[in-house]
Amino acid sequence: MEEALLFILIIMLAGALYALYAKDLLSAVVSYGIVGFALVIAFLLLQAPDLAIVQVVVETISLVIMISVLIISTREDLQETPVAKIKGASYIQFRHMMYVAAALVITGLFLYFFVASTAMLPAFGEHQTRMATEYVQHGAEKTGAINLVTGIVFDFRGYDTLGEATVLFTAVIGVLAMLRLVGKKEEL
Amino acid sequence: MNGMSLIVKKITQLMAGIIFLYGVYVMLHGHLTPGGGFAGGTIVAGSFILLIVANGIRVFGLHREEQLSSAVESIAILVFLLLATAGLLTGAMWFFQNYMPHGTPGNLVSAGLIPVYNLVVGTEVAAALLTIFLGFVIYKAED
Amino acid sequence: MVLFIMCFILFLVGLYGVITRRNLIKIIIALSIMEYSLNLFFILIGYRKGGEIPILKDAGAVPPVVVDPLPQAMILTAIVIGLATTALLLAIAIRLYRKYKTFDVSGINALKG
Amino acid sequence: MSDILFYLLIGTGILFDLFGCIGLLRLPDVYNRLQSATKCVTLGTCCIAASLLARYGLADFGLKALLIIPLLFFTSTVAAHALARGSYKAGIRLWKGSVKDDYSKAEANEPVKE
Amino acid sequence: MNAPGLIIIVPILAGLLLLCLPSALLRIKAWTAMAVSLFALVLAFMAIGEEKGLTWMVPFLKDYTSGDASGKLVTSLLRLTALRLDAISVWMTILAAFYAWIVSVYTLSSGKEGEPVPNFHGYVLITLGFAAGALLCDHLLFFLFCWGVLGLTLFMLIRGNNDEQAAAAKKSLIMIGASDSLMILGIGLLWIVQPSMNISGIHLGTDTPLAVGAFLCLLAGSLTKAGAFPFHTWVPDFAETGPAASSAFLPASVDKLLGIYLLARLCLGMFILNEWLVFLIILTGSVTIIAGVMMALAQHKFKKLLGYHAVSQVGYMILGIGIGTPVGIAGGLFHLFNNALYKTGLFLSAGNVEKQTGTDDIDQTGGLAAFMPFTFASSLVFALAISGVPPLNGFASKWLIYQGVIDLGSQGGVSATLWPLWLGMAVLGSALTLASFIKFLTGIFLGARREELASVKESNGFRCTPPVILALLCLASGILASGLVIPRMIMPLYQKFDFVGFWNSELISILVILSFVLGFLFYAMHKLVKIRVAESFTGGEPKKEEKPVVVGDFYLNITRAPFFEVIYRMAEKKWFDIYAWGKELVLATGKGLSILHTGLLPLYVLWAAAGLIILLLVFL
Amino acid sequence: MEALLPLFVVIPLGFAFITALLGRYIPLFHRIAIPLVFLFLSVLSVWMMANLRETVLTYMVGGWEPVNGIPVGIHLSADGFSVLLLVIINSLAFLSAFYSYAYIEQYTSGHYFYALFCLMVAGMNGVAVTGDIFNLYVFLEIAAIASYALVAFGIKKEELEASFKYQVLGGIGSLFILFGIGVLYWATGTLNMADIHKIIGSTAVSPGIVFAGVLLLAGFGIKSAMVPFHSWLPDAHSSAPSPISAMLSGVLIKSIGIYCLLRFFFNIFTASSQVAYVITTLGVASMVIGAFLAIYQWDIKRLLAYSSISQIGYVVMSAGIGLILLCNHGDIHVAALAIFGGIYHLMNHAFFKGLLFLNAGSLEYRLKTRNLLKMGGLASSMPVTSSTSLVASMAIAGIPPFNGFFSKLVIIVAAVKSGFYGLAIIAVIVSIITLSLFLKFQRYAFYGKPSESATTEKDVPFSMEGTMILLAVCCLLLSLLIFPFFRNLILMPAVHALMNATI
Amino acid sequence: MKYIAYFILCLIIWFLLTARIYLENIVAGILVSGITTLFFGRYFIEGVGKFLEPKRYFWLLVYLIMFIWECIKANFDVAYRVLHPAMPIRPGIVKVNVTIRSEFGKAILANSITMTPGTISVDLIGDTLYVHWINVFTDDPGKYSRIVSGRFENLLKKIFD
Amino acid sequence: MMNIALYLLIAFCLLCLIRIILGPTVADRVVAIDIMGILVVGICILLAEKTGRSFLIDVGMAWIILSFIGTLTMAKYLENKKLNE
Ligand code: NA
Ligand code: NA
Repeated sequence: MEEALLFILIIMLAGALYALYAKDLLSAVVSYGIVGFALVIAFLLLQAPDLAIVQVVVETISLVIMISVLIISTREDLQETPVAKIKGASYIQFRHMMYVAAALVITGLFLYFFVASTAMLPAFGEHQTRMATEYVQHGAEKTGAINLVTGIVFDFRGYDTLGEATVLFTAVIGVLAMLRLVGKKEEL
Repeated sequence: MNGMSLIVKKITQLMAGIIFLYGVYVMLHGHLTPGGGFAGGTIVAGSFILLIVANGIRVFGLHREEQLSSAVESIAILVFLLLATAGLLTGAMWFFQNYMPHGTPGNLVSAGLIPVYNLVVGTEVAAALLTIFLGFVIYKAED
Repeated sequence: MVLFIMCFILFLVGLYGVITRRNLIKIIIALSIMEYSLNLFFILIGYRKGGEIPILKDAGAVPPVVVDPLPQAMILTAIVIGLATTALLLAIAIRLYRKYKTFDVSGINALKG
Repeated sequence: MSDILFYLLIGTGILFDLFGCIGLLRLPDVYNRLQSATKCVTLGTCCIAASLLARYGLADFGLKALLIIPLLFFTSTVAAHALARGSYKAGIRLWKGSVKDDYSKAEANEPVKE
Repeated sequence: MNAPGLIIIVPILAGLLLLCLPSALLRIKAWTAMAVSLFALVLAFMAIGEEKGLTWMVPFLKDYTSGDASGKLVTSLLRLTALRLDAISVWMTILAAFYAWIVSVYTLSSGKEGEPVPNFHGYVLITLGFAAGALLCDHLLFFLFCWGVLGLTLFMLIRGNNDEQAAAAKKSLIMIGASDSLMILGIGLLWIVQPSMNISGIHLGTDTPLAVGAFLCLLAGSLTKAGAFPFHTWVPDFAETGPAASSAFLPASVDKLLGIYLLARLCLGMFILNEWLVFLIILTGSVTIIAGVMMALAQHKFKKLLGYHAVSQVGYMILGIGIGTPVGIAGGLFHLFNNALYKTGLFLSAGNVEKQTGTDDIDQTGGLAAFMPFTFASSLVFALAISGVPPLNGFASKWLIYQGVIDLGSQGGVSATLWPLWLGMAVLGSALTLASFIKFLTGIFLGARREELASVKESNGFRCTPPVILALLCLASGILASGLVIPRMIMPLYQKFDFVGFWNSELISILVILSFVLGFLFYAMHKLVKIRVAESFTGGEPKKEEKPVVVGDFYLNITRAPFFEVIYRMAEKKWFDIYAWGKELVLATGKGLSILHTGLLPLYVLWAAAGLIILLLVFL
Repeated sequence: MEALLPLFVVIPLGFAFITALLGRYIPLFHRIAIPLVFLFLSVLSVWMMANLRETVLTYMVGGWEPVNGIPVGIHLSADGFSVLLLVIINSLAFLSAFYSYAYIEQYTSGHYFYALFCLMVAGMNGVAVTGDIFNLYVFLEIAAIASYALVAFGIKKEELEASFKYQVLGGIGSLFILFGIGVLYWATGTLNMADIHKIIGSTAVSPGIVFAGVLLLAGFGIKSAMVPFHSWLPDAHSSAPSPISAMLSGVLIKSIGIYCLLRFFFNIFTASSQVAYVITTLGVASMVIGAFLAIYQWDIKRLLAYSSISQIGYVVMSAGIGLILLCNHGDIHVAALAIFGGIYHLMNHAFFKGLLFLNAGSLEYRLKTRNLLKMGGLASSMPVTSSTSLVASMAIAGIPPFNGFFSKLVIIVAAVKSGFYGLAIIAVIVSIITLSLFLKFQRYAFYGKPSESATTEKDVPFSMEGTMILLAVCCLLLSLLIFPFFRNLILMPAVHALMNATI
Repeated sequence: MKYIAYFILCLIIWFLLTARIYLENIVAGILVSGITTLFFGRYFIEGVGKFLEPKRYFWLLVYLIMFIWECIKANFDVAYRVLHPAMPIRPGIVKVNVTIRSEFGKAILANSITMTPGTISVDLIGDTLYVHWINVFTDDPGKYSRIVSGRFENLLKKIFD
Repeated sequence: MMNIALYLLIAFCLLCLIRIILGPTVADRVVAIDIMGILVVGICILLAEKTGRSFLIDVGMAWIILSFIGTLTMAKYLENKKLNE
């Protein structure tokens, strides 16, 4: 079980790294899709089918939207501009190296602290949280839903779900507002 | 330049409805099986997206439908809110209380409001994602 | 523990990407990757060895070990939030592309100082 | 009996999947990869689905398996076709060992660019 | 009858009312302001008769104890707004009301041409109210409140629609506001040492760093308001660009009044100064005298010249109060009174000249005595008074200060041993003042007449009367100094003292004579030096040769003298301007930080991530 | 009264949905209805504040009572601080929405604006009333996403750029917060704030919880734009439409930044002096750097935005000093004074910064520029804008008789009283710089020589003028909070709410 | 007509999905299928009335069996080519004419070709099908046309035309 | 047995990943992700069998549908067409 998850995580990591370093954007997007799909497998293995199905749909929709963005832009720009072609290339190169170095230092330290500080917390798969017991024992009978996750999502924490639906609504309004033809009337 | 090849078009026309049906199924069975409003809604939206991708937007007159889908979304989420608030309005009950009879767990009609919520949220999500997608594909920027 | 660490490394890869990548789309991807790792992280927290899926076969029979459904419910919400953010980011990105004619973030710095 | 069939089908399925993946890795260009991968993996997965049908019959599992097989067939074939067409239109040339290309002469089909 | 409370409340309410009135009712507003300030003046005089000690601003609230919530509110209001009537506060309130009245009389006529600044009259009244509040109140917070509002009204009285005025307004309020902030700090420090917030209840030794800190912070407030070195730089700018009426009202009189009032309160009541603080104050006073007058010498704009004199004169007051002997303090306070008379008068006169001629450049005026007799006469009185010519009032107060300095010599301490230095600086300041006012008088009123000024007329009655009144008061208070003014008005402020050697001291006589001689000598020097026809460094433009000979040229030469040249060049580059220093420093820092914000997203993300890591390093 | 808590979310949400539905067809509906809605909510919140008897109101959403002391549902809870925040949010929302009546005429698709506006307010109200950390995250995201979209509402080049940067940094902040919530859940097994506090308090401090704390600190640091997490703020706040800038600077960074920060580190985590020192340091750094950056700006809104960083720094520094004293068992009254100063300044800043952004909006509305160098002498042609902006500038610069004077007074005095003389001096210096930068604004915009390129004949329309006047009056009236009577009524419940758990 | 057919198809799929039959489910199934038909019925294959003839179902069955067989063959074919060290492939795109009238039939034909040994349909322009063939062992259009599509075309004609 | 099958399928996913990283063209990557999608459906089915929960097949079905949509979109991208054409 853990080994399978480890495999999945390796896929995710490799996919993520490749997504960051892919030459063209569609490859990056495809690779990012791999990360998402690997996540779905992880969810399945971790007994979270609810999440798996949602992750699949979200992943695909994200991909579709990303691709529609890529389509709108012209193809030449899909590849990162080669540094050498920009003015002040050596400076930019240097700056980029600095960013990489700084990012490596930061991520390294961050990792160290994560490992150091969470070592004491309950190990993987070996603790029952206080809330879980209650939900598992009485959730179905209290909400009437045998899918405990749904029971939580729409009953115990229905208020969160209202928030979630609202977030989506907000995003829709936001996207529509962003994609409208002109912002100010004077430009009409 | 209408859509993809004939093969794709024909098959997607057949499939879209089935996908839609499947989405509604996922939506309605949220309290029994994985999925629910969100996943189902997305699949429903997917059925329309599939049609548009394969056939082009003009074929079925789907262009400029984002107003409609946006309106559907608003109505759905408003209904969600009203359902949740209805408990509050009737007095003794709480906001977001599951005030409908719970029925037999495991049946389609059970868990009180949850399937209703699922349906409503599913509708909202489907309309929302369709709106977003239409927004992106219809988008024509100034040049 | 190693799973948590791997999961966290995924988070760091995302963070690294946000810092070092110059392309708007890749930045968005990197952010999404960070978010994925957190989603996984929550589920890792909620997992119990030998636990069953938190969907009962029928209401009466509760299996002895079930994974924690609460993180799953939370992440269900978090995933949607992530989608919303990504969609909005992409909308802005495409608009930005139209205005600046580039996806390169180092070319998008009209606002400074 | 059904169990033997079940394991047999799963084994076959896995085997086909393996062939598909090897093809995906070994074959020289995208069209050939599509050839191997789509066919093998689709069939492999269908075999796995059919294994359920074999074990459970037309009950819960079986019915879903029954549903999933045609779905998989339609989608993967259409997807393969669309990808092949898309690749060609995207200007990806056939493998240099290819012997024939009638499609290049088709109307309005000059490959865009490499 | 509650005179002190009404002095505060009535002008403020009236002022607010005036702010609300439309500008069409300008004349009504002006007359209202005049009437209200006169009323306040009367009230202030009536306050002399009131019982001394603590009193309530709103007396009828005193007995209001009913109600739970509102009762508490009232109680807290009462505690905050308790007033303290004593000789100094009442005396200064009278002065404040008097200046408000004078200024409003002066601006009565400005109906047709518009006010000096929009809503001038309203702000004058508000200033009066809050000044009275600051002078009379006993609670430090309420004091600070009133004090702060005065900064705002100062700003409102100068802001205008030309760039120089706007810049000066900005500078003034920044400096005043900065000192207010320092005072908040001081009050905070004070509060640690001393739980009471009542001025009358504070009596602190300055032996702890906290107390010294508190004193220094409050001192900064007082010096800034009064316009003393090194916080003086807003005064000349204000005077140069602001309307004459505003300059006459605030930097020349009311702000001096408040600054010196606070200084007096600090030095004479709230703190018992140690010798170094005394030294500091005396040094500040002396340096202020010299710095102000030296800068005044170099000026060509008569309003700016007056502004520098306003700085220079405040040095005498600080010196007087810093000395700490009864004579010195009396001299300081008397000088405050005198200075307010003649400096207000000078600004008003200058305003008349500027209004009639349309220029404020000494080099472009001349020979106006014949056209503007009243203005000239009163200016003459003021100029002589400020230069300390007997029998005018300036002479009397400077005399007291000299006397105080000499007395200081007989005491112990750092500052006492340096008494000849202080005396020398004071005398030199006096001499240079005289020299500078000879320039002022000759440059504007005497000397060659100018063709273009042939049509100049005397100002109207409203604008002439105030200078004349003030001139008469200068004369009166000078002549009656020893007989009436000092014993009856000044001595009660602090402490009685004897006039030992007052009119007879040879030393003092010699000093006065010396200062005359020096003054004329400085002035006479210009006849010996050849007038240069060279580029003026102050203007930066070549001078026109056909210009009539002007007195300013002589002073150019002073600014070219070997030592002075450096000093003046530094002054020109604002080396002595604490404001300019601060500005440069802040802008440079701002620029440096601003450059870091490159607008590149990765960098920003990096900052955030680095921030997180730093936090982790701190915590784990 | 608990039953009112959900209304603060439900009502704006409902109107957001209705606006999105009908806005296109009935354009006047939302322009009139939404200010009224916020007016109603602000009256409601004021009423709650006046009648807040219990220290904490708790409302169990869905009626889910805790089982064996374990809260299974989401609890809403409101104490003095929450209610104060509700008052600030809704009253400023009302004013901004009213201001928008005329302002939004310039833009197309105004109904999206109003819908997003409502959503943002709903999110902030949700954050204020929730007692559940994950719920807090959800509502925080609603507010944040709405604000992302609103920042770019004009879809101009710079606005989009600002919004993108804001989204990326805000997104990272949200992820840190979510991560922190995850680690907290990992360590404590609960999401309820009170419950977490109980659990953390009963066990020894574990590195895991500290890690969660740091993540949350950084996350909310980004949301509240503390230095060095501040870089998005000047871009975003200056690019948004002005009423939104007023909301962002006035309340958003407070409700989803400062409020959460204080909530977490005063009421949820066991307070430690280390945290307190760090918070104070962050506050001081923001205060100083923000001020220095602000004074270098020539774009009015950018200047205002940087000054927001600085002013927020005051709030955080002051609250941090309070926390230090509480942790070190210092004088509790001084601690209360410091926290009071912080909260007072938080409230004041909402009003004067709101007003200043509206002033900037009015200038931009008439002159079509934000560059100070292109303005001048507008005092006569735009008297209302000029005088109200003078009020706000003086208020923020700490000149009496306006509210800012008193809160700065309290902060400086508290810093001195608590023995942090250095901080007091820094606060004084920053206050001087603030004064300078606002006088720069006054001098170049309203006084001095009128510019040729940007002139206007008349002041702004009534709804904009009216709002500015109302806000200016608020700036004056809030001074009254220094009096114990009003202070005890309005601010002290918030101070006590923060201190209760810590003591 | 095609709406009814589509409705029935939907209903069947619904019951396959739910796999249980009880009143609520039936009601829900009818409702959902109805809605689906309302939205998507119009896109269903044209001339669905032809499917009232039972012989078409017979040919369909024949087709299915043949198709499955071809599929399995295809897989072994691929496996052989992939696993063979030398990779015996001669890929190329060939042009094949189709004679089915029904568009849906053409689509199915193309799909079937994709699933059969060594071929993938790349495009369908008019009546011409372009097929990528992994082993173009002949240059004769007639021959490969028969190999590639001939097996299915006749059957599909019987089903769809 | 089931576990081995599962591991094998996951390992096959790794092979797809290799193809994605190797490329060389975008189309290869898209093919690989499509194939991976189909593999995962197999995983879903196996898991459903293993846990005895039929609804996991639903997940697989959703996967099929959505990866179909995704692949078509990418194919359309490859065709160099706008999505709305
Ligand atoms: Na569900
Ligand atoms: Na949900």
